Amino acid sequence: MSQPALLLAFDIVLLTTLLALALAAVLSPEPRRAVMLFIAFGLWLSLVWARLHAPDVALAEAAIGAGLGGALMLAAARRAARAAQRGTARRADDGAR
Amino acid sequence: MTEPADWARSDRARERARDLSLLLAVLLALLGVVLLAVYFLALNGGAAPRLAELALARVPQSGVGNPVTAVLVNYRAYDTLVELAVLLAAVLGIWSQRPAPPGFQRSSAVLAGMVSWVVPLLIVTSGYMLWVGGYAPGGAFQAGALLGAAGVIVRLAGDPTAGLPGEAVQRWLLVLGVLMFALVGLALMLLGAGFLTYPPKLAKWLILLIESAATIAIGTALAAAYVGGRPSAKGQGPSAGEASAAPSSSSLGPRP
Amino acid sequence: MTAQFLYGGAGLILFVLGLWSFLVHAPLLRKLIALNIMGGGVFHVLIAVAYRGDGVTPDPVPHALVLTGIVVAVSATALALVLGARLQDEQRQG
Amino acid sequence: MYSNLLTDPLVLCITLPLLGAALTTALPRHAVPLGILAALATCSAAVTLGVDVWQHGALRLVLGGWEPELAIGLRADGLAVALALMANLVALGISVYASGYFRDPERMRAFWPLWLLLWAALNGLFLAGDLFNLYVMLELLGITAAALGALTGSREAVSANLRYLLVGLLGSISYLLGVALLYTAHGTLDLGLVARAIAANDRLFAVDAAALVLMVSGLALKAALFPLHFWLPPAHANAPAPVSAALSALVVKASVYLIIRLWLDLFAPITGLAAAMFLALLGAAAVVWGSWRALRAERLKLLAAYSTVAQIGYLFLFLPLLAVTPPGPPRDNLLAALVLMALTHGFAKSGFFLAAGLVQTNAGHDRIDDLGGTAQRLPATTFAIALAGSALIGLPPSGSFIGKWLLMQGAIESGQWWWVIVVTTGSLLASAYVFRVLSRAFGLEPTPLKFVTDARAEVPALLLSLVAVALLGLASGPLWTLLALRAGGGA
Repeated sequence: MSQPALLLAFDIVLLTTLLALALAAVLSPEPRRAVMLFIAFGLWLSLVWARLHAPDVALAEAAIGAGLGGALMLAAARRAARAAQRGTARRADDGAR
Repeated sequence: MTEPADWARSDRARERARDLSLLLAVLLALLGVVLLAVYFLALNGGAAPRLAELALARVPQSGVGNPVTAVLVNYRAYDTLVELAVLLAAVLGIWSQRPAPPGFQRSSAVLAGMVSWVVPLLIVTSGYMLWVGGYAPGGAFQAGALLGAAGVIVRLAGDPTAGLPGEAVQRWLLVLGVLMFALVGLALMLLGAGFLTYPPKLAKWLILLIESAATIAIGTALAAAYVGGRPSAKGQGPSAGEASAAPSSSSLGPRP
Repeated sequence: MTAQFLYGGAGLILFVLGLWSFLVHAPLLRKLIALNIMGGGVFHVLIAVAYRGDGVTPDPVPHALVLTGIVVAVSATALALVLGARLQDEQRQG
Repeated sequence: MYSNLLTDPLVLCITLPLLGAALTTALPRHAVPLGILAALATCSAAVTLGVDVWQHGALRLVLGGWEPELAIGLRADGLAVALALMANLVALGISVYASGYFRDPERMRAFWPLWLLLWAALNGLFLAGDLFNLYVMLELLGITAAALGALTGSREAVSANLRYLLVGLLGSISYLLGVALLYTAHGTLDLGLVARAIAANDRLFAVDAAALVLMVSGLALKAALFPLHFWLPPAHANAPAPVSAALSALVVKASVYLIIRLWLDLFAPITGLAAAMFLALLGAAAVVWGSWRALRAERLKLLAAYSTVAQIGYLFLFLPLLAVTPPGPPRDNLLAALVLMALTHGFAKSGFFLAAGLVQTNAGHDRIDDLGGTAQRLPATTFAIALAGSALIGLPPSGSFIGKWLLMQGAIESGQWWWVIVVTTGSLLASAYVFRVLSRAFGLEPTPLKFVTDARAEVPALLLSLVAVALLGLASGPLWTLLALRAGGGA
């Protein structure tokens, strides 16, 4: 295979993975899983941007978009999971404490 | 959640919702095709180098070597000023809603040991990132993000304040970016150079000054956003309601 | 040009995907993920437009715009999450 | 060019509130005096800017001393200055009112910096000359508005404003995609330069049209144009009174201003009658639906919020008329009428909300059916509501009377008589909902002893309503002169 074709194939693999991650994040009903997938999406996005010669933006996206945004969402997902858990456990015992 | 008697109805409702989301999917797919076509046209519209050549040509006069930093803190510095205001607004909005929820359980010795060298490393890297942003990838945002990340790690390790100082100091750190930016800009205006128009000789140092302030503000704001509430007055005495609302049973390590 | 179209096109698909998810999913967290993916799509378009092939320095202006956009997006996300948490707390107590 | 004192107020209008926000954040104990100081300073900067533009014509400033396409431009033409002046005067009134409104010191401290940031965003939006800068301003506006709206912390307020925040984000992302397309096609972000490129290059019609649709629909969502208004009533009705006033009178107006600006300046070569007609139909639906819901509302603040939906609708009725009217005095009349209605609504609605807030704190509720005796307890406030109400209806001599008159005249002259029906229906419904409030407020009780009971709270509401009725109606002439001052380049 010639080099441009190889590069094109590489690009297509990069982008397909990106779209697959986004689709998985969007379709996942379970909060923690969705957030994990979103973080993976953000990190992959920054990888793609590095490929497009945008290292500054890639760094920022990895650190702020995926990293901090993900951490914030993860905390919220954990809280949601805990609330759901408490909802089911309430009947049996006040076990959440 | 649904009562058995409602099942039939909720089934129908669910079916309807699925139909609706399918219909929306089809419509939006159409929108996607239109957007792709339009984007193709736009790409071939003949605007090709756009601002690239001009922006790159002016870099030597901008006081920094990294073109992206030149855009951020020089050509389009005004955007960056407003953006710092956005970050400030978000933190103020968060503070207006609730006091800081309690942090996580103090982490194990191993983790604490790890934190004690990761955090200084992050802070040093942040300083390096700020400095290197003048001529290589990096800059105030990335540096600020690293500072914020250090705060997140500190909080995860059990310090509820995320290593941030008390409220009074924190408030000054938060506004440092906006304040420095606006004051430098106004000073330049009063001296006759024009708002945020750096004289070439001073550009490098003024930009470094602004970027340092912005880094601290961004780092503080990101860490404060992760804390997720107004810093409590002294130490941490979360109210009873808060304490029961979020038991500190979850930590980084496995649940007891 | 092919790469520009390919990457930008992926960004547009992300935009539409996020929009769809925003419209059909009710939970706050899913809406926020959807919005962030939409935003990521627009940023992706800008980064693709800035790309000028290997060996050529890309257009720095869109890069700076995206940097600004990323910070704005995370600020809004943080505020929305705290508002959501506030609602959840109240639901539990009330 | 750069050490020009003339353009300094342009910068000060935006930096002074930013500085004020920084200082009120850093020194929360002195938030009130610092906030008032910043409010006064900002307002004087805006007035100075108005005088400058009046004397010297439209102003333009390129920041940083770079080429205009590379840097960010600020611009102040007649339209921008007219709205900025209104916004700053209203904001000053709101500031005075707010200085005595919040009892809880914690809330007071939270209010001031957010409020000044919102103010900065408003001025920044009115005076911006750059597409991406507008995006950042929109986000600042959206975030501060939602945070302020949720300030009471009540369940309704938080959930309504969370929804508002999300909807606003959706709108701005859509706007940003439009900007990205325009940058791809035309290679610059400066409003004037993009406008020139659009006019020069009709091969890219499809791209420009797509950008127009993305940007205008994003902004219509933020401007609560029917049927995208669903988020507005709960968000505005549950906010603290000074915030409701700002949201309804100013924040929504900023998005409308931007639509008008894009429609008339940027996309002028490609906006046809059909597109204008579509927006006007939505506006007509908003007029009827909003007025109807206002009539049925049980709470005073909800009534005011629905009335905002209707009043925003009127502004869109002008678009198809402007589309078919060639440049000349009739078109100037239409444009002036449009701005006059926007200004009147700004003053009247803020006065209305401030007064409603007083009624609420005084009576402990704002249920319209139980307002009996308000006229006796709060005569000045009731008078303010009556004045603001008459401006909302469009009674003479209010500014909206002239606005509606010219709107109907334009509609008949351009053969689009059906808008007259919409305007009359809206006005009739408006008089019904205003008189419903007033008839409850005036019970059969003895006349009051004191006209004004709490000056700091009542006078701003009264003055704002008075401006809407008297000043804008009787002395609207200068507006024509002001609006004739257009910026070079774009239009």
